[in-house]
Amino acid sequence: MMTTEVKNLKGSSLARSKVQQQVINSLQKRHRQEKLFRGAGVTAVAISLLLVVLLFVNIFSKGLPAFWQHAIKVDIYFDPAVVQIAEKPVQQADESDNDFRQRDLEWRSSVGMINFNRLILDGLNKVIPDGQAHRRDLQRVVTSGERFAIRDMVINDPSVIGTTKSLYLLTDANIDVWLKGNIDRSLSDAQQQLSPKMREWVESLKAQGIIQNRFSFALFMNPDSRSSLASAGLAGAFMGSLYMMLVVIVLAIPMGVAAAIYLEEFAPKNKLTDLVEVNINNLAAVPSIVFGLLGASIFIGWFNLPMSAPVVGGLVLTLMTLPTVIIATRSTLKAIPPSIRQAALGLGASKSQAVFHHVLPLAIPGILTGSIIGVAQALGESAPLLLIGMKSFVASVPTSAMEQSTALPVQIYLWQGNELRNFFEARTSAAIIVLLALMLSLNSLAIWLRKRYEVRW
Amino acid sequence: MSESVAVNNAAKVKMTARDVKVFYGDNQAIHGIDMDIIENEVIAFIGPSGCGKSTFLRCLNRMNDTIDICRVTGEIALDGQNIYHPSLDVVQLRAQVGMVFQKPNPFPKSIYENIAYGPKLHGLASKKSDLDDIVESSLRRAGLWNEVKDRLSQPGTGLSGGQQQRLCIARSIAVSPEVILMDEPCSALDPIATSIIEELIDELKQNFTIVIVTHNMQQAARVSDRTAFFHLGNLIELGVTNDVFTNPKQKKTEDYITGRYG
Amino acid sequence: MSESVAVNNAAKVKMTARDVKVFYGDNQAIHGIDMDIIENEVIAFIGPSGCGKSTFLRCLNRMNDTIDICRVTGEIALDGQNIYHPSLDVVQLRAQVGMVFQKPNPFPKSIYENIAYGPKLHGLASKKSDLDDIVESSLRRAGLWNEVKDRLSQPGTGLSGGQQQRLCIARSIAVSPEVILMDEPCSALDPIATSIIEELIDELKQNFTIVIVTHNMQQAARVSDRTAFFHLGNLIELGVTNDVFTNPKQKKTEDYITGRYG
Amino acid sequence: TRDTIQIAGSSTVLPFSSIAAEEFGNNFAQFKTPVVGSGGSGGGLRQFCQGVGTNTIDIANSSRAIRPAELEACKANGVNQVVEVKIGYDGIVFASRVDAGTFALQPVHVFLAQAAKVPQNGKMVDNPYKRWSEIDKSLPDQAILLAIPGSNHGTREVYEEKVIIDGCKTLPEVQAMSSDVQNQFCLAMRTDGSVVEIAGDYTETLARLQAQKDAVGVFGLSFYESNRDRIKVATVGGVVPTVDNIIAGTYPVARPLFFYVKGEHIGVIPGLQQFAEYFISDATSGEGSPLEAAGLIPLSDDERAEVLATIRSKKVL
Amino acid sequence: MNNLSLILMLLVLMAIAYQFGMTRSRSIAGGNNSSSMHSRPHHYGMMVGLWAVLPPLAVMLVWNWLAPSVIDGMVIASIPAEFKPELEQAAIVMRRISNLAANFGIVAEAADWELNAASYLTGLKQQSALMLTALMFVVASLGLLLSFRKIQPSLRARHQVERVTMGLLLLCSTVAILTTVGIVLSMVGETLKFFTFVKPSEFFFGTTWNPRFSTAGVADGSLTGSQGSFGLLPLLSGTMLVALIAMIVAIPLGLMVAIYLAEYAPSKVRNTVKPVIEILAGIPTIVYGFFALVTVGPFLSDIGASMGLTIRATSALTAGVVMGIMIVPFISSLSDDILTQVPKTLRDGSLGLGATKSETIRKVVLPAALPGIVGAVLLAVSRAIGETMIVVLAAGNSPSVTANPFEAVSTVTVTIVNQLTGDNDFASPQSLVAFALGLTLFVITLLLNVVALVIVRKYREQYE
Ligand SMILES: Nc1ncnc2c1ncn2[C@@H]1O[C@H](COP(=O)(O)OP(=O)(O)OP(=O)(O)O)[C@@H](O)[C@H]1O
Ligand SMILES: Nc1ncnc2c1ncn2[C@@H]1O[C@H](COP(=O)(O)OP(=O)(O)OP(=O)(O)O)[C@@H](O)[C@H]1O
Ligand SMILES: [Mg+2]
Ligand SMILES: [Mg+2]
Repeated sequence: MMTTEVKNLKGSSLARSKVQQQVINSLQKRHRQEKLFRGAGVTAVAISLLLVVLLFVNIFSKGLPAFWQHAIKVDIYFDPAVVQIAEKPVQQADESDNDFRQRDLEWRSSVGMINFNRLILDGLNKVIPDGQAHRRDLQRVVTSGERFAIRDMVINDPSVIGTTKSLYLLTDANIDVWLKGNIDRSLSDAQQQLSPKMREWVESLKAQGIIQNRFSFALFMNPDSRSSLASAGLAGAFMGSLYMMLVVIVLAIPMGVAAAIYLEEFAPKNKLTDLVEVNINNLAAVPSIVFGLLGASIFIGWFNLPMSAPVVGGLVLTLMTLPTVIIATRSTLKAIPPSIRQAALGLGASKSQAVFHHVLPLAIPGILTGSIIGVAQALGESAPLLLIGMKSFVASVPTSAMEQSTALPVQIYLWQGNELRNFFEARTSAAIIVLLALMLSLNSLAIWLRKRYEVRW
Repeated sequence: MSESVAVNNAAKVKMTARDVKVFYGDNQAIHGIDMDIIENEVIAFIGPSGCGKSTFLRCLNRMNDTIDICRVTGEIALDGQNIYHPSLDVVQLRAQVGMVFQKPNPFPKSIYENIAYGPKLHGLASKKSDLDDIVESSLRRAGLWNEVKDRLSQPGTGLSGGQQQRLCIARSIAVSPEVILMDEPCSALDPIATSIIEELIDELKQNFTIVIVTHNMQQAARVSDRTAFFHLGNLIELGVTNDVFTNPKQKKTEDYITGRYG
Repeated sequence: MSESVAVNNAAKVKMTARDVKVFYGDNQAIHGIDMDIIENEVIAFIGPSGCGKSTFLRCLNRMNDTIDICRVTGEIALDGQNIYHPSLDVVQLRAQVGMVFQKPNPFPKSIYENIAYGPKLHGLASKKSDLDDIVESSLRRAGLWNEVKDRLSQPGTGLSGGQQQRLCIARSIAVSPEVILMDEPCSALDPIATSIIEELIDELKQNFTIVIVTHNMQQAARVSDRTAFFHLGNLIELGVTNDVFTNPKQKKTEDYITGRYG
Repeated sequence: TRDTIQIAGSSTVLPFSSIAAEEFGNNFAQFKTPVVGSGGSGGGLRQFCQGVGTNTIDIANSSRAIRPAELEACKANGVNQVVEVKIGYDGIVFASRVDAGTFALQPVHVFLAQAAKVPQNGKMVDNPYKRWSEIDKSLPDQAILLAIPGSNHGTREVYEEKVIIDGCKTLPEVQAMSSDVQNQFCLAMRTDGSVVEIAGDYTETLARLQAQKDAVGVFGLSFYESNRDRIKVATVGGVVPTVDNIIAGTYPVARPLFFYVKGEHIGVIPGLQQFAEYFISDATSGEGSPLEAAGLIPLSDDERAEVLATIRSKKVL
Repeated sequence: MNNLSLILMLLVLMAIAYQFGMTRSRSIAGGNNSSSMHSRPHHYGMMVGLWAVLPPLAVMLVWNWLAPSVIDGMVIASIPAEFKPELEQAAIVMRRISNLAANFGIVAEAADWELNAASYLTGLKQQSALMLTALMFVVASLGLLLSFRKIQPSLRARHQVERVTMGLLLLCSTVAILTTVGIVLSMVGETLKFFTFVKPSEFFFGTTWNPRFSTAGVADGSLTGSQGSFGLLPLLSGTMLVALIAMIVAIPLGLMVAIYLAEYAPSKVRNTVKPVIEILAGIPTIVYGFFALVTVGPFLSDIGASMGLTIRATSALTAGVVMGIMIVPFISSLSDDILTQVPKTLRDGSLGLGATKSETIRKVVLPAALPGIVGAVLLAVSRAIGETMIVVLAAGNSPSVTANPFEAVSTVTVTIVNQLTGDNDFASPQSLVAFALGLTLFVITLLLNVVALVIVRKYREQYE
């Protein structure tokens, strides 16, 4: 045995310089490969970033202007002759809640009967001298929803009656479109949405500074609106999405992680667990609308949860997100070296203690990535909401997860389908910006945590 | 072979192994081993690399369970109780039978956390200061305290090879198991550190039973009461250390000890 | 300290280190070391655990580059060329200066692939049969062939501790580097396997330069031409092995060698 | 129990229904604003017919009349009182980009543009027309690219019945065929990419026009009204599509719109009956109403009176 | 009391029981020497907590499951003999009665016996709720007391707790199974209905997809007989084509991003780039759809034209490319996490042999990380197959059997959405086909996943 080795050694001694020569010869090619590989990495990152930037520029350039909207400054005189209302009811000591509510409702209804539009028109007449001659046009200067804003002012504080208030009222959507130049001004009258008279008015009012492009709080404070397009806002959809995501975060992440831990660490490795694994991978491929079908029949049909409610949406999206979280978690658990588990077991930790104390903390970054992606996906998903009544027009802001509401992606969908393209193109992009902002803020904690928990060894 | 098991009648048997066979998939690594391990003794396992020392050692606290393809037959008992019995609590077993692995495997946590983990797990310290005491004394006994006392919060994975090894020893004695299995605990240690560990072993054997795998004959001779020689998955000889080294019964043992084997 | 560097004038210096300092974050692990390593010699590094042997060793083929927090200053040259020079090709350096790590780290591939990996990378074998030859001879020289020849296609991670260590030695000699850095290559080996490796080292030094870290004084005495003693990040003494062991110049060295240190 | 009216169904009716719902909520302090979902006529009716109770919807919007099979399914699930409410009409127009040619279409032109086979010199040949001007000299000289509603759209039905079949049957060769072959022949579509089916809404059709200048798309009248700066309409049979022309019946391509009220829920869900009545009141959906402004073609006075009577008497189907 | 408040009460009870258990175990252990106990105090606390909560919870579930049918039976039994419904009518009568009880129905139109039954029903329901509350209270107290008294050193509390934990984990993983069962169940009935209209052979092997509008011609008898054809193959081929293109875009891009971030990029770059790329996963798909339709499609078509290729503006290529972009983060972020998990010693081993970084990555790190990466890729593929909105807008909605990526295609998922939510008659095959498509897609992806699993098993590498 020894002799052969000596021989071998001799052989290699002769070959030694040859070996190094070969190494050097191969190096050029290998370095080229290295450069190519690294270059490919840089390129891939650059392409991905470029795509993000492209989409961002696309969205922001369209959407940012929509955060500002034209409003007209009008002095509203709360004319007692027009606003004739009884005193606002206050709850009496001996009155039951129900009776008071009844009385309050009656009072509100009576306020609702008042023609608040007249107050606006009176105010407009002061700034548009020839308004009376073109009543139809004058009606359309301020968007129709503002009269309810004025009504609500009176309901909240009846003492405004008799006073004059200087208010900025949102102009009609078409005026905003015209002033922002979103419609080709050179087109013929027949192709314009505004009459020549109105165009003349708004131009001069804008020049006088009576119409101003102001930051649009309406976009954030109002729910959606169809009859008064200019006051359509995101508040309802935003809250709806927020509630849904809370449900998703609270349910999908713990449940997904738990399932992944069971399958990866505890489940006996047999045909049955293979089946479960395949099954979970498969769920990820199920078209999202099918989850809607399921949710409608289970959560609404069986559990009698309310329709169009964020809880149900959240539950459906939970089911949809679950595979993502499970697969991500399992993938990371797989990558954690067994020596860690053995070290813990050797100290007398039970299997579950080994997992929860050592393996799981190491898997946190991967779990968080799964959650980030899962939540991002759930937040942008609208198809499953269709069948549980959340792909809806909802004109109110939900105050709990059980109340009817819509969701941001649905709002985006509805707005992008709105006929008034010139106005809603920008607003749709603005909604997307809000969605992205919500996504980033929901995920920021996860992103930060992920950075913290990363261990390299 | 069971003849060669020289059990002092007065001594209490701590662990027994009867006809233990271990398979990795289709390969058999251990071919039927019988052995008694006596309370408060230090028993050394020696034998050529790959002969099954670690494998047998891992059987004694069922760490082999964690290797999917590994299968163990036969019977192993701790204090007379079969440790492969389904009703047995493996966790409790492993708390009783501690282990220092051949390859140091510190947790990717701080040095302090590495030591404190076991005591916390078993509730050995009710106060933070108790825990600090345990950590300090364990590190001291493993001869590591001076080197790491200023960096207890740094990761255990950032230690040198020998430091990691001592960390793992400290970690396992911190939970005071009844039996300690040490798989080449001094392989990465210099003579001084080795002698500290050997002293530790001497100290520990007052109260605990120690099984040590070593390639260092001198070490085996120095620290162990009895020595077992393994070869190709068989227990060739087991006897009082002095006898084994000076007067081996088997030819193979003699060959190995005198370096003629191979 | 540079006085203690006993360089035979006739011999060619293979590697030189000048004022090498290594920092892990804020901790300094090596405090300015000067050393010449001579072609075709075996030089042994000894010293207590944690004194910086591995750290210095890793400087010699720039493996420290892979540790984020590690920073090296000073100058190290191979054949007169500064290996920390930006224009230097680290890949070529590492092909020239091979390394066996302290903790065996086989790839999660088959035993065959573990060995064949390096030669394939560097294109050392043009035919499958050449590769087979390289694999066989490397395993033979590391004394592992007989144990694994029937299971070459099984994963290298399923080997015993000592087998893994020899696998890693075989893996590194398969690419025939000019300098081989061995970090405790025999720590997990029994005496026979150790002697095979020692013979291998003897053989290799005909053509290669070998740096070996060991805790085993006898081993250092047996295999090395010169010995360097490290202490707390300093090179205390470097000299011909015989001198260092029989007639150390420094008190610390003497204390360490005679076991009085600590 | 639930106190909000739940509506779902046709996306054509959705805008009108939404406006009505919003106005209803604004005008009746005692009722909440109804929730109006989409899902298509089929999807809406599917939900509608799932049964009775808080977890089912109250009103299904539909751009077509309910089918007998659907009514049966409804009854099988305990929904026996289906009240049909017709709310008005929807006009369907052909439009092209403002910077493209102006079309004066006859139904037969559209047929010849989309058919798989056309008669030529007495024989049926694969459709050879690449440009409109090849079909008729009076049409613009531009490539044929028709963006028609997908087969899941109700509009498709009207389009086929009122334009394709009508146009097809003006050809003598077709008239000569037996009646069952006729339809097969008329509805067969070319597959060379000159006709694209749009599965989404009108915005998608508009985007298609934006991407391809030559495209001619099918839109709703109200969609066109809101985007006059981008698209222009084609006349069909020489008639300009306007509200007046559709009411007068001279513009051929129009269809009725409906919603269905679940009788079982009337009196249980607050405001259901009031909403139905409010919706078809003259002030909401008559001439000069917000719904007309949004593009709904109003019912005639007689029709309106009839529908109102249906609601009041809860006349079920 | 409703179920929610019952559950809240149980939670409070659990916290109290936990404290009890912990205190008791401490006092039994005698303060310091807790090692005489089998488990730690908090294990005993948990155990008592669980005993106090799980049994009543089980009671609640069983009760809620059984009570309705018992109550129904009692109500039916209470109906005077002359009105007693036939067996098959009982369900309808019960529905009517419960509608009345829930105020869904005009009281004036109901018969007296119906009203009586309804009020009886209401009463029964209230009683049932009361009984349930009482029963749960009794069971909870029993559980608490018994388990509390069982505490002693030899009691394996940790085992009990861990078994329950395991049960919970198991339960969570069964959610996935239940979802599958639910999905299959919610589709199978309608699918069978569909097959009464269309022969399975026509559906599975048909090569034309042209369902036509369901009601076409029903109104005027003239159009009968033109029902349309429901061939699955064009949709399937479109799905595969689009998914394939998406993979061709996403896998190299995503993997290279992951590799660059995990292995090359400085941590600052990595920490910013990674979340930024993840935004791609969160952009609503409709935005991608319009991006494809308005930007990418014409762009690709122009490129094609300059190379002499005819690429439709809306084609499988457009949809696939944009879809690929969307799923890049699925692959890049997950793979990045997995790559960073691979132990450093492996990299060192390879670098020490003189491998370049890229060689190390390709030959050592990637193979070691493969099982995890495959998981990520499968997830991305799944997402691509299940995606609709992009395809609706970008693929051209033209079902035809083609392997030419420059042609317009349509996919299964799009068709499901279109047919399900369009204006079609919901009882017609045009609408029902959505369910058949859904189920078929489900089965096909299931098979694909099985194949993937088998392949992954073959190439699996373990670190240690
Ligand atoms: N990755 C690291 N991060 C931080 N500190 C380190 C790291 N590696 C080593 N050190 C420290 O540097 C010093 C020298 O370590 P080194 O590994 O060189 O010791 P050594 O001489 O090889 O010891 P041993 O014989 O135990 O292997 C030690 O104090 C060690 O704790
Ligand atoms: N996980 C495993 N899978 C397959 N075979 C294994 C595994 N672990 C060990 N073996 C084999 O079982 C035999 C005994 O291994 P073991 O680790 O017990 O040896 P050892 O005596 O500890 O050797 P060393 O002194 O080298 O550590 C060896 O042939 C080894 O290759
Ligand atoms: Mg071993
Ligand atoms: Mg070292």
